[in-house]
Amino acid sequence: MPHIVLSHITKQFPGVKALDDVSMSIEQGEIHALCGENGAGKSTLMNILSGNLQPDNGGIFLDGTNLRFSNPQQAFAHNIAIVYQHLSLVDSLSVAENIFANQQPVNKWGIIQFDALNHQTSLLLKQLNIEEISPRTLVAELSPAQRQMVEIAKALSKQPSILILDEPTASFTDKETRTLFDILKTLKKGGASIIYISHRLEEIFVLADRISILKDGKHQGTFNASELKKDELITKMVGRELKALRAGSTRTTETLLVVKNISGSRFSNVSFSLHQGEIVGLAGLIGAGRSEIARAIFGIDKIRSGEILFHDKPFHADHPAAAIRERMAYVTEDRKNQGLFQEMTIEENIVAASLPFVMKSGFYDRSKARQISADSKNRFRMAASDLQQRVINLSGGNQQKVMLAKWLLTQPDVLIIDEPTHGIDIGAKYEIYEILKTLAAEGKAILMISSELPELLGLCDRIIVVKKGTVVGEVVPPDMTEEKVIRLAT
Amino acid sequence: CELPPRNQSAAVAARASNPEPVSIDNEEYVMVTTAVTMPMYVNHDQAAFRRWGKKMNVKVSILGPAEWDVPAQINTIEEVIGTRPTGLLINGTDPAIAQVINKAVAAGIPTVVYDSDIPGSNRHAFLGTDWYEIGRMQGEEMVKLTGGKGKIAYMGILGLTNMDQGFQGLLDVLKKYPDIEVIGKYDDKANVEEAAKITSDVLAAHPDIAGFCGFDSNSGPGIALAVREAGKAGKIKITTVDWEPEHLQLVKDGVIQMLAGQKRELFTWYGAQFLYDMVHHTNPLAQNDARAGITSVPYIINTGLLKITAENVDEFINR
Amino acid sequence: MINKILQDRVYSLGLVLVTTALITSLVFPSTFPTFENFSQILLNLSIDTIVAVGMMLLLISGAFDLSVGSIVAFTGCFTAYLMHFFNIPVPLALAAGMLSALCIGLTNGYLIAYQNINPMIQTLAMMGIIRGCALLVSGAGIQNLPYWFNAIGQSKLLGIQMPIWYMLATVGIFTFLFNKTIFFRRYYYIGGNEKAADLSGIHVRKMKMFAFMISALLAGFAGILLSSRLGAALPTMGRGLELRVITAVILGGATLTGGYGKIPGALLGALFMGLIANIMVISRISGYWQEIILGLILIATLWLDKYLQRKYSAIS
Amino acid sequence: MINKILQDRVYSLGLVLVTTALITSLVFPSTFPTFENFSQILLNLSIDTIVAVGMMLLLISGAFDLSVGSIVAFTGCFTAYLMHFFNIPVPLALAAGMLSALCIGLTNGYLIAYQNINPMIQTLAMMGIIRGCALLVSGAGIQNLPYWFNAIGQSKLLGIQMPIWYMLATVGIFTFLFNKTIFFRRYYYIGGNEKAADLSGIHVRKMKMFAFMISALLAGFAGILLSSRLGAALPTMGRGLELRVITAVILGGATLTGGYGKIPGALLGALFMGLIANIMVISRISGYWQEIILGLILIATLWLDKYLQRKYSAIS
Ligand SMILES: Nc1ncnc2c1ncn2[C@@H]1O[C@H](COP(=O)(O)OP(=O)(O)OP(=O)(O)O)[C@@H](O)[C@H]1O
Ligand SMILES: Nc1ncnc2c1ncn2[C@@H]1O[C@H](COP(=O)(O)OP(=O)(O)OP(=O)(O)O)[C@@H](O)[C@H]1O
Ligand SMILES: [Mg+2]
Ligand SMILES: [Mg+2]
Repeated sequence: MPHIVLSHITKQFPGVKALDDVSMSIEQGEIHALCGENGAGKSTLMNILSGNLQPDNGGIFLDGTNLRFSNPQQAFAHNIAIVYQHLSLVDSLSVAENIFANQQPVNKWGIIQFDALNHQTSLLLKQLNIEEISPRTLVAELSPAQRQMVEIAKALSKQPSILILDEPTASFTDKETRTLFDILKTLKKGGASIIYISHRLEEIFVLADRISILKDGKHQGTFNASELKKDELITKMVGRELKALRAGSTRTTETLLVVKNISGSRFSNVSFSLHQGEIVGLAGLIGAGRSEIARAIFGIDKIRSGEILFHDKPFHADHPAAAIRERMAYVTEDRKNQGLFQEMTIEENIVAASLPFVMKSGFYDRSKARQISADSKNRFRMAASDLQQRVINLSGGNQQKVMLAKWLLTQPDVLIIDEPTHGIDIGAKYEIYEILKTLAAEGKAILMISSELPELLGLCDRIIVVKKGTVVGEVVPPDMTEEKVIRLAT
Repeated sequence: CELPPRNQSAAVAARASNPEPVSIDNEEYVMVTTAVTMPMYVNHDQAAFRRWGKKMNVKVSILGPAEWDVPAQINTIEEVIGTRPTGLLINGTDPAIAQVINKAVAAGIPTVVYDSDIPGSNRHAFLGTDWYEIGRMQGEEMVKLTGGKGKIAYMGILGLTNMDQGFQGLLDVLKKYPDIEVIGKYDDKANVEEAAKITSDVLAAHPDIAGFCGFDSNSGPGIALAVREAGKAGKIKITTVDWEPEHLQLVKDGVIQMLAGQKRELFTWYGAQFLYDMVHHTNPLAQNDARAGITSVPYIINTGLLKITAENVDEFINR
Repeated sequence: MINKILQDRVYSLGLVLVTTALITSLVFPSTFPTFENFSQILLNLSIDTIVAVGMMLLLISGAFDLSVGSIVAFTGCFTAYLMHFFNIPVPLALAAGMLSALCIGLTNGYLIAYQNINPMIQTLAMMGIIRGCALLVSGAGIQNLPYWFNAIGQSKLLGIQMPIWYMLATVGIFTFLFNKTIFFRRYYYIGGNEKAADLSGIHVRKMKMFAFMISALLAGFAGILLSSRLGAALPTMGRGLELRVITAVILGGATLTGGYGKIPGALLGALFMGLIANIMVISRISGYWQEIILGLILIATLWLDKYLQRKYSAIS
Repeated sequence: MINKILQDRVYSLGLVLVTTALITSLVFPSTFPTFENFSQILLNLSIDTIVAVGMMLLLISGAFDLSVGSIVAFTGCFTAYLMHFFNIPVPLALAAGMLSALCIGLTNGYLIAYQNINPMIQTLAMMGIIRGCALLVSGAGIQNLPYWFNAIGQSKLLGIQMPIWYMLATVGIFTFLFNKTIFFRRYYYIGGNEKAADLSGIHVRKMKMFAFMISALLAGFAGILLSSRLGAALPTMGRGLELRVITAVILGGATLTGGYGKIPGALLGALFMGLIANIMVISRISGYWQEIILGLILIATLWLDKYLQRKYSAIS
């Protein structure tokens, strides 16, 4: 008998049918991958399984018994743990207290044993190969990838028999991904059932035993991983052929941005330059300081020393507004806290950064906003019922598209993008790559920070490697290979 | 754009030309005060007004904002004028209500002011006490209690016209005694805890303080609490206003030495009676009082003050 | 359609208002639905509404200001002080009064936005300071203000008192500004997500400081208007105004966390409170019952709002 | 080390307190640093602090309660009412009083947590309702309370008044609970990230309701204590207490958005306010200057706190 059976699950949101009569089963001790485009309903299905949402129709069977979870607590009681796509940690508390939230070790009087708490946490962190984080560190001080690790540790701490991971590797580099896979395989041997959602298809073929595919809320079938080819999977997910990526570099010799020996908090003596028409990658391990460099150039953080030339003129942004005015854009990696206005509409989000450009008179032109954002919606193929939908109700990938659309609307000459394909499906990824290529061809320069090396290798004209806040080298074709980058970065 | 009249006589003229008679069929007397839930008001002014209504078998209503808010009292009066009551009894909280009183008078509504007089108004009658006298009375008693020397502190609500007159009365008495040192004026915000806090802080700063004077109903209990907790009851002299049950009890316990009480019951009882008499022409002085531009009730009445000390306090407790 | 309407507080509150007014008209046909009574209600809430517009702006941006009540008092008293004791001409005194309000707002805004002082404590402290200053300049109040000063608040236009016109103008202008200008729309972004707004090129600190300044300016105008209406400046004016105004604004659809609210909501919230107060006067409810009933009505209204929202969003 | 200390409000405020007290002792050696003065300061802030502990709990969880001042009044009056008019024995009346406070907290908590009524309006409305009820039961205030009731607040232990002991016990117990029990630590999760807390298996709604209940219970206890100290129950007790207490708690390190704060911070915040008031009287500041100077000191203190934080976190 299958361990988990999801039977005829339907879920309707205002304006969309997120799940339409989905039935599938998961065996004990298997790693079951869930694939689908952005907005296909993967997260919704997992939210239902973890008690965070209630289905309109259908039921969950666990070892044959029909269950109805009306809140997450009830799912916990059945040993179901989930790593959410959107991080859900408490910034003001330590790593240890986040991991053992609501289940801190206590003595027989009910008194919390902080020594035991910290000890157990350091064991978990060690298991995850992130000993550099102390159990006492506040979560607020961690980088997104480190938070993701803590989130995984939190799920593991429950020693679940069913573990759901919703895009756990979205901000991971190779190293973390491998650690995670080792852990998952150990868990699987121990008899746990694992549901794994990812847009990184390579990972799925390495890890999964079976693959289920969702499209527009409908189940497209479940396949053995060994019998499915990548192209088949993509066709089933996307429902159309992907265009081949435009080849060739559009790099020119005109420099657009020159960074000379800048130092700031957490990075020092960074120098590089961007030419018109090129895409430059910024690689490094998590916590290497790539985001910090970008933030400093864009005027969010202070630069202590050094100089930046933009269009051959000295450039010093004391606020992002100045950088935007000079036609620079920075797409942050933390879309929830720093990127989007979650409670506002898609339209309002898209025009947010370019109000002074598109409405020069100072008056807000509603029809223009509508038209611009409708264009963006089509261009990025956002799955949304209408432009007045609030961004918080979009799927992760579509939120990412909204953020990109917002920044491209500022018509930047230099575009810095931090983890641009974070949580984006394979189809959309190609669309974004295509957009980046087009921009480069138009003579813009793009600085791309990504933890997904294949993406950098496939797209960039060259890759700058950062380690502990300094530039340790640059790889250029023809020897722009994975090993070379990793060797420099570690 | 229609500008307001240049001077008050215009308004008066308007009244004489167009006095709409008030209705006697649905007789209703309305009292508008501020801080309508203040216990002192509830237990004296409002209780007597209600008793009067019962005795005369007419409808009485009491309106006004819950907190001390003069503009809100004015707003309430304006709204009440629209409902055309038989008579209006208004607590004279601040000179700023003069205009709206004039508006009521101009609308032909008999209007009596109580507690403090409103100088620039055309009110028909006023009953009340002089707050300046309340201050003087406390000052004179304090001089007697302390033998004319020592440190004195006083507190109340700052920024109220009548209370300011009280402060002035007190200071005018005390300044005649060079051995008395006034160490400060404090704002207890009509709050017992605040009054207690201030008192104990003053006690710490001036262990040799001789007396406290209080000017709002919560000053007395607050001062008494702190003095008692410091173990100095009786040694430090306290005079204050009002004679709520807790004030009387504190006099009886010897913590407070004197209360300067107002005869608030008389304000509203006779105030209401005046309104009644005006409406019913009880004592006709002219063929038509309004047309003649006179009123048939007393113009100003000072009800006088009560002095409550240990000697006579039982009379009030067992009222 | 209906669920769209009921989910927007401006409409749902409007509906409640109209219903209440209709029912009251039936119960008190001779006293309630008269021109005098309605214009009196509007006149009485004009001061609150002008302050509420500023507070709505602040709440949209995710802040609030507890010192507005004191600003009302101080500006009124300071203006009166200049005119009464120094015989400064009315227009000059008005300018000086508004300038003083602006400075208070600037101080609040600067310390909160640039020095990261906790807004609650900053504005609470300012409330005490400014109230103290109002007492300092006016003692127990200043009477006998110049005729032209009193004319500001006591004149009529088309039979309607000027404060009502000022109020309508304020609401109208700010509704327009919030709907139509980029400058004011930024406050929705700031209230929605401050960090993201900053990264999107909005000068969040500067805008926040402006918000406090605009709100203080409106409060200052309200203070001048109030003392002109009264013909006197009292240091006790505007006591408790801050909570009343914040209540009205939240009733009108704003939240303490920011990002929500529309300017007309400030008027509707104030109108609701004014209407309830008027109905209580007309039906002669007073004393402690007044507070109890007002409290119950507030809770019931919000409960109804939530109930309708739940019901109609479930259907759609 | 030093920057660690200066970043924790409990320590930085403690430091400011000790420094201030030391300096004042040097300036006023005969009046300030006496046993009587200190015990009087503590006695006067005991009521505020007990309420502040409950408020700290609420603020940690991301909520606040404006009705605590009214709860203080109502519980005191209701208990006195039962004892005075019905001759109910003291322990029973105390139990009934506490129960009534609990019910008020339950109502607030239920409507806010389960019916999603806006907490600001809910507690503001409750403030009015309960104040009205207090007036209803007590009329002019109730005197002549039973000896054993008065003994609760008027006794001494080791030469120190009982309210001080109650206050210290409350602070001690809640500090322990917040440091050491899962139940109370949940409030940090709820305040830090409500959604995340829910996903971590915390029953957020239930916990929020409990928070209002605990806070109301503490306010109820404070009300009983205050009327026992006064030997009388007055319906005007606890007026303005809510803002005073919220100020103290924010000074003590809490934020309106939740997730931060420690219980001893409530005591320190209240102590700070008490100390400043005491010093002002000792240094002969009176009248409106008190409010002005208190406001300036509040702002200066918070500014200093931010300044030190910036300075030392830059170094680290
Ligand atoms: N609370 C909500 N209200 C309205 N619509 C919602 C809500 N949550 C999700 N949706 C919609 O349901 C659909 C499925 O969303 P879901 O988050 O499950 O997608 P997903 O497969 O996880 O996508 P991604 O790969 O981008 O994370 C989307 O169209 C989304 O906009
Ligand atoms: N607010 C903060 N406070 C303290 N430390 C921080 C903060 N933000 C980031 N860090 C630390 O700074 C270092 C650099 O982080 P950053 O996010 O720049 O790395 P990165 O190279 O962009 O990696 P990634 O984005 O892949 O996580 C990390 O060690 C991180 O823990
Ligand atoms: Mg998803
Ligand atoms: Mg990064």
